[in-house]
Amino acid sequence: MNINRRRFVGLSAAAIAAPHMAFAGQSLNIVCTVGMLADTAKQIAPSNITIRALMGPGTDPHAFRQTRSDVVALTKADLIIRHGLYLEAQMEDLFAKLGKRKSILSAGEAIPNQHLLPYDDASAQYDPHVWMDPTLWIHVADAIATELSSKLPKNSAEIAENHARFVANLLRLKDYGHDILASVPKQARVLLTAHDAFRYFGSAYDFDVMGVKGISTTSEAGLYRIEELVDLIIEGQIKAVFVESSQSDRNIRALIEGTAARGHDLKLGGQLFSDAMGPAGTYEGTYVGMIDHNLTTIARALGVDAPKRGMNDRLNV
Amino acid sequence: MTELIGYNTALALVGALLFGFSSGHVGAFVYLRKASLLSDSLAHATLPGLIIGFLVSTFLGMEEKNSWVLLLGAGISALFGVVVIQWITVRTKLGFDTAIAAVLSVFFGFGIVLLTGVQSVSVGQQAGLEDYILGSVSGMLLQDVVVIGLVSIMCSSAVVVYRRPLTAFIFDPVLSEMAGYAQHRMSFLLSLLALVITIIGLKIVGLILVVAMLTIPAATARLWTTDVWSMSLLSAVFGSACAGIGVIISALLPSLPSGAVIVVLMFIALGLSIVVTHLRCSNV
Amino acid sequence: MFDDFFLISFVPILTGLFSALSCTLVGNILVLRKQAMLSDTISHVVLPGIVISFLIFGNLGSYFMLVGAGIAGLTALGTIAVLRTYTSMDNSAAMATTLSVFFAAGVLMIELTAGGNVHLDVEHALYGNLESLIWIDGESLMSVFDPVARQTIPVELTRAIIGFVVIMAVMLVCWRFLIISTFDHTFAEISGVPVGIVSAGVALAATIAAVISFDAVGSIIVVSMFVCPPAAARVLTQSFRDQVWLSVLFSAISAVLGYAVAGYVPILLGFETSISAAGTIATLSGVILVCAIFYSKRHRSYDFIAGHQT
Amino acid sequence: MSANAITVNELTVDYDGVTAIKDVYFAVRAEKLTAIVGPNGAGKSTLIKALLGLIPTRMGTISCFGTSPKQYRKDISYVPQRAQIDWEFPANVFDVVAMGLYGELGLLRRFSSAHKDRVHSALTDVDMADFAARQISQLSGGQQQRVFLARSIVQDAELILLDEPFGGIDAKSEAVIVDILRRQKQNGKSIVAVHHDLSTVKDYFDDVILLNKTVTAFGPVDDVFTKSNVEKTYGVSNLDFLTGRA
Repeated sequence: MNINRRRFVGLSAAAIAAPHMAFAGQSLNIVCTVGMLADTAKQIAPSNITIRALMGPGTDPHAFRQTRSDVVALTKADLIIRHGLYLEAQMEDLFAKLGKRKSILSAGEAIPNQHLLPYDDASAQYDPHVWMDPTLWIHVADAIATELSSKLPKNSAEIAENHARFVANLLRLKDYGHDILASVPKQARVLLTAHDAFRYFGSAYDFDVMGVKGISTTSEAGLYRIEELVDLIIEGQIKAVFVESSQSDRNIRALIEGTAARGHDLKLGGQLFSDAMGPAGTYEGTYVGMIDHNLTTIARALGVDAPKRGMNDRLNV
Repeated sequence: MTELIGYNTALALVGALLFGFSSGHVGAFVYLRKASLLSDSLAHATLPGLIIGFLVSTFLGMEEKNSWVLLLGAGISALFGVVVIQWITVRTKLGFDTAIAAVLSVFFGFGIVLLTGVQSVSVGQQAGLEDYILGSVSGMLLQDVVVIGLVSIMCSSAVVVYRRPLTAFIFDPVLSEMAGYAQHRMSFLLSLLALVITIIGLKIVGLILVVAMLTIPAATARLWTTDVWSMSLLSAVFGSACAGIGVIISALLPSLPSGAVIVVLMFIALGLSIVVTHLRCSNV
Repeated sequence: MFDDFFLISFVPILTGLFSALSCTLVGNILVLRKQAMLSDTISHVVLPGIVISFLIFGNLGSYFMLVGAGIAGLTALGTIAVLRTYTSMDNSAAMATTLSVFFAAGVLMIELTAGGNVHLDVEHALYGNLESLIWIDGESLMSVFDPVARQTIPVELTRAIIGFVVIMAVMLVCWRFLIISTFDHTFAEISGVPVGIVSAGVALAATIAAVISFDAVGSIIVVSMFVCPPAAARVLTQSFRDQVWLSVLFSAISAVLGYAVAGYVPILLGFETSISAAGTIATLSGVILVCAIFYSKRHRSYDFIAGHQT
Repeated sequence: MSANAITVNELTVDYDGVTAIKDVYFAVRAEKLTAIVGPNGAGKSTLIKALLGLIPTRMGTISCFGTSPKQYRKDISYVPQRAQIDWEFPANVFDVVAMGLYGELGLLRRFSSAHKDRVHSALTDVDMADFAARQISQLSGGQQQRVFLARSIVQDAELILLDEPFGGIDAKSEAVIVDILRRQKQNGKSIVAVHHDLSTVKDYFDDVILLNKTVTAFGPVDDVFTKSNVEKTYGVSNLDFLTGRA
């Protein structure tokens, strides 16, 4: 009885307080496009803020199709966090329209241009896959934290604290990567995947990154390219190649067969997360978990004795 | 031999030659039946089955995107498409073209509905699902070559065995009915052959190449001969030759995707055949 | 549930409606001419046009894409005509050849130029998304009369309406020529109908309707709206005029209801997110077609709609 | 009027790269029923297409009432082979006959009640008025042919060309159609029909053109449709039972 009464009082207090809090602007409805951003925002934002990701963790941003509920969420959002750099190509027009009324943070574009990799010399377009380098992701985290504290001045202390913790995590992740990959000799530092999503990883950890086919989803690899890669693998004595969660593994398996026919033992190094994170609710479904998984998988495939369950001992094996 | 052309090229070459042969062989009959776009329709009709296959394999706890489960789903879905096309053409006055266009758009649309359902529900690793069954010649694997080999033998022998009823059915359906080969059975057989070629081709060589291989060699062969049987053989040879040459060109020169090269080669062969046969005609 | 109607739903519903109607109008002719797959062919052949206009203009601006796609579509029509003249190809084979060759040419162009390094595919460059056509200044019906708010109406809606009006006008004017040259080609030619121009005009109208609709609402709706409503109407009536009216009705129902079902039904069923409006519209048009077929089987008499006379 | 409706001189036509008819010459008398008779592949359909001005000719001249077929087109009506028509087309009998007026109406002129009356009177001429609202696929072969005759009547053309008007039609319908054609002749029309059945040529037609790539003979049936001419045209010699009847 007593408890019930206390609960009743508490509920009434909450009911009275809730609209008040909204009025004070301390509630914020945040919508993020990709899972990586939503996870980052969740890590930084105060605990009472709801954050919604349009794309589920396992969804490839290139293939996403927005539906009405997504558009409704965007129009109702107080803050939209998108990646930018033409990652959400199918939503560019929509963002252009929303930009007139909504505050939109293009978090990926917060990274200074000199750190970005252009597609080629002539192109003004940059490779959007920046999340592959945790150091660059710090810029993204900074931008989100700044935006959040300007929207939620009363929570700025909590945000700053969360932000510092997240950045520390990113730095740990960066160091962890350097540590486990340090013992990989120069000539073995080759990352071969189905398409060019790992260039930022390459520049961060001094890897040669090679994709079987180009960026465009309509493009198709030629046989010349396959044979060229087979030669390269054998010359460089490369030990492992990788498949991506969002790409067909056929071309990669063709490389394994091609090198095997010439007596080279090329291993399938495992599956990397390129454009989408792991399943929701798992460690791999978070940004840190995704990168941890990639780093650990690459290191172990190249013969390093990295911890099986990764930096935080949380990877699924 | 492997030094000369490389293992991957050799595999792609064998696979392309085999696939070119059987698709050209079947394609001749599909062409005469005026059903060349059937393969395009069936390829699109695979989408709902593909996604249902993905959901089933996820819920059964199988390895996600197990490509053979997905392919099975895709096949069942396209088979249902064949049944619907048959139903529409037999039961209504709607033309074959209307039936295949309706199946293509409605199945694909329903597939998109499922896809948008899946993308937010987050049941698993659905990323890249659409790409998953779209192959390319250059990524040919040994198991692919084996599958193509089996399918080619199957389809080509079906064509050999049924060449007379198929010809009779295409030329004069009533005649074939009288001879004991029911029209709807022959029509279903031909659709089934096209279906098998399409599904396997989709997974191994990609959609566009399948459509081209079922059509262009047959059209080219038709220019050179008026006899159905020699036309189907000639079509098989054209398909095989273009596929083989295309693979070799794509292996020798950089930045040339094999599938696209093969299609363009076949088109060039068609163009040359048009010119040569017309010159020959006007000289007579 | 209906708040923000003008912001979110108003323009998509109208754009979907007018795109669907344009496609359906032309589709009536295509279905009778046994060219139903023309719309699908156009959806594949636009790739090289997009690549070339990207190479020339260096960006993915909507107008350049539209023009490039339109030109590719027309070139494809020419190719189909040439193939049909010089070979024994039927429509289906000529379309299959053209669509595969054009698409392959597009892929080759991407690979042989810088295009391979850009996210350049038809899906993103040309195909629109119905749900994204929000009207940021749309607050109420009054906004339609507010010149400032009107400026932010997505241009796709304007294009869809213009396309619809042009196609409807041309069809009304050419009605007799369309019927006669579709029904009896030789007779039409003798009667002085410019049959070549009429055929080219039909194909041109199909290309215009298809490209404008691709850009506004995506490729899925386009093919289904070309085919399903005319086909459903075709099995229900024996008069061409009734067929057109019925198909327009089916098309409108699919477009409006499809958008509503996609947007609201999953939410009402307790799911968090909606499903694709384009996919739902296509599915719904398929359902209408199947129902029409079953209905016509039950009611064997073909005269249930009073036969109009020309 | 005793002028010739059609005069053809040294006409050679290629079709699909093959010479279909060669050095053809003949004249068709006005206000007569003329049959074009010949074996399969003799070039009858090609000749009809050339007379309609639908295909280019390699050599020779065609004149219709003193002018070229293309210029004369408005006054020619054409009845196609039944097999060429998509009978499932969504049109009823009235619609099909009304199409005969489309050339005259052009795009914008109104379809007035006078036009409607003309369609009905043409339907009455062929005794099909009761079927005006019937879908064309629901007619018998003879009825379908009568609808197309009504279409050419409504056109009010001077010259009517028919491609196998009796193909796949029963004897009773055949008699009805011949009767319609004869009435048209009396109204001053000139009629040319591709015809297959040698046994009825003498009964139905005034004149005949015997064709097998070239013209073997042409003129009034009684003069021209002789055993020797027919045998020459068909290249066989046991046709007595056909021509010996009259």
